[in-house]
Amino acid sequence: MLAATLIGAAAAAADIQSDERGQVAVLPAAPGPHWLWVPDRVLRHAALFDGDSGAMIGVVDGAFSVSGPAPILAPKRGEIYVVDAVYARAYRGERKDYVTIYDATTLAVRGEIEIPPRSASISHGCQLAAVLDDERFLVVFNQDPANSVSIVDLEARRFVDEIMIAGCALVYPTGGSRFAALCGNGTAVEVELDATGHQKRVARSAKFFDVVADPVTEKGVRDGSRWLFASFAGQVHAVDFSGEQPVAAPAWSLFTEAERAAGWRIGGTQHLALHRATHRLYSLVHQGGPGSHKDPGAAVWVYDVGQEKRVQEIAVPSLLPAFARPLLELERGGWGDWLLRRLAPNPGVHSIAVTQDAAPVLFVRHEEIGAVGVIDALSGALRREIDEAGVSGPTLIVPGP
Amino acid sequence: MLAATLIGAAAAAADIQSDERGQVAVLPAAPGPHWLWVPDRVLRHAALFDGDSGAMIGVVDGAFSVSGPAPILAPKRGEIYVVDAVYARAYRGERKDYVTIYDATTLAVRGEIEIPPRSASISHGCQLAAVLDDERFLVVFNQDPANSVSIVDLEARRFVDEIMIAGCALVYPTGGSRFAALCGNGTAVEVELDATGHQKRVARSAKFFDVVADPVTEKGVRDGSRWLFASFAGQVHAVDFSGEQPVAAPAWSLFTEAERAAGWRIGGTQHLALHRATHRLYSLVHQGGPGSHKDPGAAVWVYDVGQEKRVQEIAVPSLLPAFARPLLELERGGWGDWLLRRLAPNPGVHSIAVTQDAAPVLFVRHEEIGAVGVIDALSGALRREIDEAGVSGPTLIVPGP
Amino acid sequence: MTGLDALLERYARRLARRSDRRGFLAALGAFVVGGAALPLLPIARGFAGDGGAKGAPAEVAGPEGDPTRCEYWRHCAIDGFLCSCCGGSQTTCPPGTEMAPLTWIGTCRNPADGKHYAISYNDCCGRGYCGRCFCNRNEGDRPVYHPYRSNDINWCVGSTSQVYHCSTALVIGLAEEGQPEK
Amino acid sequence: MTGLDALLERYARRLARRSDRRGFLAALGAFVVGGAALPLLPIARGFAGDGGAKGAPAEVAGPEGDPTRCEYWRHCAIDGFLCSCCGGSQTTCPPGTEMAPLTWIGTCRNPADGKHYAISYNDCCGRGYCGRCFCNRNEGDRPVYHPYRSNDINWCVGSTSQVYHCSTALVIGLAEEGQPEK
Repeated sequence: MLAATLIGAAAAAADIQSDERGQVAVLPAAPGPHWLWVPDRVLRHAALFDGDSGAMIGVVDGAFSVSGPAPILAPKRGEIYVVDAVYARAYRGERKDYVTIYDATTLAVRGEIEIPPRSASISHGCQLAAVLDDERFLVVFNQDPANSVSIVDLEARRFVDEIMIAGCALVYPTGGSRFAALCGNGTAVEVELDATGHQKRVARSAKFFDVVADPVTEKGVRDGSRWLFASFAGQVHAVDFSGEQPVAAPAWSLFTEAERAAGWRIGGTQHLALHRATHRLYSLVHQGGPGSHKDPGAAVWVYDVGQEKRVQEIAVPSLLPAFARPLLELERGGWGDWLLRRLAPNPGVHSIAVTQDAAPVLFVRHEEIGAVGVIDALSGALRREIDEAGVSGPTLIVPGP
Repeated sequence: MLAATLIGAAAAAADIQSDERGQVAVLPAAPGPHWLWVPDRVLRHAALFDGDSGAMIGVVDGAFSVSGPAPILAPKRGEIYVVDAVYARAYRGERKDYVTIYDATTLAVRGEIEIPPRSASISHGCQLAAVLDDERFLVVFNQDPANSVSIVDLEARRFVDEIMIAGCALVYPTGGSRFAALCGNGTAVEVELDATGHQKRVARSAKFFDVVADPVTEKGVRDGSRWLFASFAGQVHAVDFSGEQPVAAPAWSLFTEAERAAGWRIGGTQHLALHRATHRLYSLVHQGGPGSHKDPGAAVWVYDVGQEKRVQEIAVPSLLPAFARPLLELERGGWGDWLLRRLAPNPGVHSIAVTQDAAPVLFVRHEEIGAVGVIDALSGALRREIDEAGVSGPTLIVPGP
Repeated sequence: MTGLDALLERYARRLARRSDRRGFLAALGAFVVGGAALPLLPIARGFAGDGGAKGAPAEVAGPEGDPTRCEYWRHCAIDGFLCSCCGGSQTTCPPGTEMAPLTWIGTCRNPADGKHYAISYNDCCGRGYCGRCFCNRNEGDRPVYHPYRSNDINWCVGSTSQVYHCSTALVIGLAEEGQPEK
Repeated sequence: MTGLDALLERYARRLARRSDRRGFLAALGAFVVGGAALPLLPIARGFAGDGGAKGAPAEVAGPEGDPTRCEYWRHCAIDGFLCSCCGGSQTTCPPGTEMAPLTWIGTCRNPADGKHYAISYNDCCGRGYCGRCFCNRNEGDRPVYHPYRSNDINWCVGSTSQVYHCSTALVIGLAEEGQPEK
């Protein structure tokens, strides 16, 4: 029953053309300007795409989170970190939490660091962990359900300390070995670590928003020592962390009274993005009622942060054609694609992200549509769609500083 | 910032209507006549449905298999077994294989039994493990890639022995403490265990099929001490395991020469089903070319096994409307549903299963359409469709003897 | 527009209404069953000491009275798979799962009597995603720094296993008013 | 029939052609790279001793020459996600994965030169499902009791981790004839 005799497929040894076996691809040493991680809560991985080619170029896994794993790059270390957890029997048994260390070029696992088994699992996936600017410490937000953070020393590759941040949540790096959190009493708190990763200093801002009347969302964007947050009603609160205490600037509005009266409001998951060099703030907006603050939008309004005024409106195209194309086996640009583009309605997107280069692109994603749109962040023109980008997930992560 | 004062939602304590907390459902002691497990390789669980109501009534998990977990009922023990495996870090690290023991009524985990870390992962999911008729031993097919089986003592809840079955594959219970396997040389081998679960006797049939010219598929159906297998070309081979050695009866054909010439052939994944009381053999068929032996079909041809002739043809309806209905949020029986039923083409199904009661139903499933059809197995009439039945998976498992 | 075009548009509209595949339920308060890991908010005090089971309020016909539908009146702040579609009910976890001891409370108006009820959205935990009848409505939802009003948090956080399966919607009493923020 | 109806029918036809979401590749033989856990079949003997890399055969234009397409000529017996869509190529595993040392060999006809080539469908292992460009073609596939011709087997079985990510399609030489069973 030897296959070769049965099938008559013996090789002509003198005339062989053959491929090398065992080859494994590696990534360039530095991220491309338009790279994008797309975390997936169902496939339990984050896929890395190149927005220029539309190609998937790598993947890291993460089994635990209900938002999908969020890869965090430390450029100087050449490493990528993913906070993850396992149960001894997949869904039950002892829980163990750990940080997986990936080589940023080979994506091979370099090691892991065990952390307390209470890393937070939050469906929006934003700001659950961060590498501080020092690239020495990784801070992981915990919820059991009390709020705390785990401090991980990336140099020593070990867990250092757990710091309670009662009433406050998430991790916003603010410079050096410092990070902030947003608090349920309408303030922000900042924690500074000492050289060993223990708490050195805590400072709290004055109350700058009302958690019931008009709370800010957790999905802030960073501009150096400042973080910008938007409230449900579209008030922009900029909090400066450069001094001894966090200080919030007077809020300004994304919407005019007329726009607000017409139902315009922020919405989605990762609904803000900032291009730092041009001070352009991208805000995903829609028209809707109360309780629609997580609804997707089909418009991105662009603001000049310094002037605090709108400078552009970008229409987000429907991702349904890109979603349906592989299901229907349609050629991109073919008649079926053309037809779909004409007929498909536009469900909008939940999340946006912008790259920081001089020719930035704006990525857009709907949580339940496995496609990502790549838009010229300056002109607003659609550059391409990435299809088969996953099953479900909330965030878009642009690697790099 | 107490919620109650802020939202003004204090309860009127004198006038409370409230639901009891902490309630958890349990299943009846015995399976319903039309119950069905639907394993899912993406959601990594098997969902239990009642074909009469269409309701999902329970779930068991399984993280490892590329076919989704296959729950195996031992009725007298009141237990359900799932062969599973975990890696220490979800996708990497040490692998550990085990059998999870579920209570058949509460679906709570009663315990687990560790087994050698080489249980087979095979995408069709058929006959990878079985409880023998004695309800004492569970037999698990291994591949590392050498073929063997692990014997598990369900009474003592421990792994007993590993038996090599070189050249043979899968597990077909044949009565008592015996099971068979199909072999690459066109034979079947039978293994009998002694009272402690070790190999007592091995017997091999004569060669009864040609593995290259016309192999039988692995997806046989059991009729007491006999197993019926169908070949790619539609030859039915019945192998009797009641004697000292397995004996294959002369093969008979599912197709006439004219039908064969017209391209009719078997196809799909779990493409055979048997209603034992009426000796009706259900065979999923389609018209196709070479290499189409895994293609889905939209017809089930029904045979009288004793007479070796076809007695009925059942047209399998398209599952696309049931698949699309929840996506489109259409009411069952509404105008949109009506329209879908008129317009939707029929991609066929990969798998079939039949219940063993006096009013049997035939379940049908397409591997990539999250819907299950429930057909009257005698009249061939569609009784109902179960929608949102999962994401992807090959098998349909009717619990019970 | 052909019939199928209309269907596709319905799909798009449905997607547009759903903002979160896996998150959790909007909250107006929180309580602990059989423990005091967290302070009991006033709204829960009337119910913490007993097992409940004093009878559920009246239901209406149609989707607003059907616990397997997202439109069900109790689901006004739910975010997850409906246990009624997973082997449980709006008040019962599916076999083999554990009802979360920590939860959060919303306020929904029952169209049958026009009254507002306090709803406890207990998750059922210890099995993977149910995967059926996903439903997300965000009335009264707040960011995670206000945890007991945030439906993005995995509220299996207090259970034996933090693996989320589906969500229930228990009535725990009458509320004097509905959601304040309109 | 409207345009969208035609699209829906195309979807149905495509589903009808695909029989297996996750299985593995059709096989005509098997070999071990750098080991002898299994007997080397004659077809592999010419290649077992060296690393290959003698140049790939010519390719054609269109889908039959595009490694990101199921129609690519080397994919005549593949069953899985195409590594060309996952960060690798038809001959290279994506970053961080491991090319399976055990594999199985199919025979596919290259339309560029009309010759039949022996194709080794090495899986890439150690990460979960890639999830892109699923492709299943079963020319020469056999049941699992004939393992080295069975594309249902998880051929990461010989790797460090048996978790399957995607599949490659390496040319390992000319075959004298095509598939025998037509």
